[in-house]
Amino acid sequence: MSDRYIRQRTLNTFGDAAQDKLQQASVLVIGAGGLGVPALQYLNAMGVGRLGIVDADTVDLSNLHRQPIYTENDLGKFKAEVIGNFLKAQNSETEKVIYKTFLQPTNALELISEYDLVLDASDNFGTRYLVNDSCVILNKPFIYGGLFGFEGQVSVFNYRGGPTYRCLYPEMPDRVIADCNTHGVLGVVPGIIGNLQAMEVVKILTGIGEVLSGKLLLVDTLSMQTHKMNIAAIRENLELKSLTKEQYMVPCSSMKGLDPEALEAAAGEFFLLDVRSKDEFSAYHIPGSRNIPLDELGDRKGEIPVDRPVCLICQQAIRTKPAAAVLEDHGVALYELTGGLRNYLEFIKGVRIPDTQ
Amino acid sequence: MSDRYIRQRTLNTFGDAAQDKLQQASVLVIGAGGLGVPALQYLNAMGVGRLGIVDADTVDLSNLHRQPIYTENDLGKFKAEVIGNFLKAQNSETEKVIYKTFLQPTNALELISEYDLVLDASDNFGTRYLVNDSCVILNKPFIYGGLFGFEGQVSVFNYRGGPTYRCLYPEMPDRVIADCNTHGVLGVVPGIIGNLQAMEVVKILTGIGEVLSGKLLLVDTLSMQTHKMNIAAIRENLELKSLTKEQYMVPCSSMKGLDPEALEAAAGEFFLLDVRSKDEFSAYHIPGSRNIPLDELGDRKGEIPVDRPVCLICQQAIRTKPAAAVLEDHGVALYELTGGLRNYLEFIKGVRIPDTQ
Amino acid sequence: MKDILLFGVTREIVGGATVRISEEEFPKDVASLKAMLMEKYPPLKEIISLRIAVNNEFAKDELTIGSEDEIALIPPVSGG
Amino acid sequence: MKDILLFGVTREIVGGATVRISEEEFPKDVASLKAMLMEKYPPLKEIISLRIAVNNEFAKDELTIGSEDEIALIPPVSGG
Repeated sequence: MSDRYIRQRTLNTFGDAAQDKLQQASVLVIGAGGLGVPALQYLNAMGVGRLGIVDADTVDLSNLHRQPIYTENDLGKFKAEVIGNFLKAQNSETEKVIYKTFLQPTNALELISEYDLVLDASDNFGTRYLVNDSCVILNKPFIYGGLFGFEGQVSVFNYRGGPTYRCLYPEMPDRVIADCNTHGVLGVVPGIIGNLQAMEVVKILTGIGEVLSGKLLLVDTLSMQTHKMNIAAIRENLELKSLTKEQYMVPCSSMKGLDPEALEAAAGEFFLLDVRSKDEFSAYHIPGSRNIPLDELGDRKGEIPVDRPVCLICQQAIRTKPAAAVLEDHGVALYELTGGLRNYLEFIKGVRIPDTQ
Repeated sequence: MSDRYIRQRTLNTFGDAAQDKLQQASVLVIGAGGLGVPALQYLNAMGVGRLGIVDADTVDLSNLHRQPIYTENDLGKFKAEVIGNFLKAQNSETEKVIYKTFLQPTNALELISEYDLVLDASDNFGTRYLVNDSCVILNKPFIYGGLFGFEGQVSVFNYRGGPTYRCLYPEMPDRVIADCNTHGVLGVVPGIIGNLQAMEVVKILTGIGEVLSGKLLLVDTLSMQTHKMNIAAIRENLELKSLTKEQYMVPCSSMKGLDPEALEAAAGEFFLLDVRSKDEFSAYHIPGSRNIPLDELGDRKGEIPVDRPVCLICQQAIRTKPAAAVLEDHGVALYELTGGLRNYLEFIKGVRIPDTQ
Repeated sequence: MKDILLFGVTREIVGGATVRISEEEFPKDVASLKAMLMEKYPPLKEIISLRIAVNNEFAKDELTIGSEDEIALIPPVSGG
Repeated sequence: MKDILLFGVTREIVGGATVRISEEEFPKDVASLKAMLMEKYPPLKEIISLRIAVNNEFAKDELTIGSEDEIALIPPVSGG
């Protein structure tokens, strides 16, 4: 395998020394979507020694136009797993670590502490502020990328005393700025921005070039103009010592359906949460499922783990909707058993059970 | 499949009209390497109706760091085929056309005439001038991308009377500028430049934004500075009517080995050229192979087709080397049967034949 | 006349890539520029953390400006 | 003192991202700038189609220049 990186090793001002630094480094990529896909493809190909991939989401048809590593065969599969497997086939010399979870206040510090730096490829403000605050606490630099329409933003925050994301945008925006997947985006724009983020990773890890610390790079792809704006560091933002009580908004994910077949195939991946009454649960339930009746759910959220997606179960997939609303801020990906247990039992037994709802 | 492009259809100033224009368009991508891989991934994902892929090269280990759609399992396979198959799985709604050939003076006009525009993702000056001249003759715009170390260049040439590549660089450079794969390149740099080329394709096809016609975009990834330089059109360069007699240099490719197993699996893909003597050929040859003895090769080159790669065959893979030198300017990808016919016969029959060389 | 550069959602609010301000009405500092634009385009008021850059530096409200300065409105963006 | 921007192989030939020319020795047109640089850095002579941009416009040899102009050396690049 001696000549995999030969074109980087022969590059002036890069060479063996920089290649070895990449090999010894570890990068945590938050989000395997529009920005994460290209960044992961190139970081892996260039030889970053250990890549962590944090994403609890599954591949949806509407992702394919801008996340072009996922194929039509991958619909419904976990993004982190699909891209993780691809990256392993692409470069067996480096380590890939898959986290099928969203970044949350409960896991952020632990996850990030195991990596040299973070590439923020998330798609919502809650995660961005959580990445920022966690990186400040742990003293790790992170590479920020953001998108709006045909424009992108790139910067490196918390690098050697430089400014943080809060020095740029002090307060978390609310609903006026389109969050999550509501806004349009041309497929190749995250490709450009995600690759610029990967370039900043290489600069930090190897010491080549000028790191975009203290600068916000604005890219307007329609005019192909770039601007660099200077950001001043604000000392108090660098002195954060713990995650604030402020509520970090939950990642973008509306509840998705799992049909009985998909649930059978992947039951172990989910926390199976049955929200029917105790009596209904006693009469029949899916083996391995846990019961918290809908009316107790608000008080008993703490019993629900946040390290894997939750599949909500009820009789006819009606009570799963208010249950999802209650769990909206729990920071986990939510699924529901499509058609409820009625549909499930028909699938596994050909039995039609009476409607008790 | 209604919501595959929903995020593009909902994008202001894009919408259904632009999406439909992409669907009706055709783009020929010359080269499936560092620039071609990202451009193809995104053009396909965004929904360009027909994509042609021109590349006679096979995947080499030293390609993987900057062509991150190819995996370790693809080593030795034809790039155009590997990426073509991936693109089909990624988007079954659009057409992919695979050309396992290099662009040559003999095929350029025919190939390009079937597409709306060309994305030049080649890696050598000969092909760049050939793309330019062919596009001028056929009145097609083409999107240029070039790389040097950590820098890239992007422009759109021959677009609505705008300048051509010859208006920027009038004469073909010779050996001083490193050509082919001799220079180093950091993996993600072609990723950035190839995506910027794909963005220009979208602008031309849909009418959004400002096309980089008459401008050379310079991107320095080390400082993340961009510059745009104005290029003036020179009328005589736009009036070219046929490919000049000037020798377009051949694409970059040194001879690669094909082991007997790989040859068996893909014999139909190659022109099998046996360079042994007539007598040796009469005594035994691989079915379907053609004989031109090494000492006649210079005079009889014209008998060798240029629409597919050539696999050179001799007894022990010794005479293939001078044969390759003779064919260097023939414009086809060259392979040799590894270990020659001796090795091949051992493989297919377990027979060891005597050395007649 | 002076063109203020717009980015992100401010382009959609204003309906273009720039907004033009005449010499006479040009405000004296960043705070009055903000106030003026928010009055003209009320949805701008709703943007928490809307930043203004003057000559490629993010500026505080009290910074004095003139029509010779390069000014840009840069809101947060969330997409990824 | 004036810094001329370098791109592509000219950076390797000169050994940096810019080359500095003093006011006194500043040439009067593009042709004399080329001649001066090629004398200082002979490998530049070997670059066929080396282009010079003045104030973001590719310039002809006869263009008059001064030390207030932004000048860049832009050679062809082949990689892909």
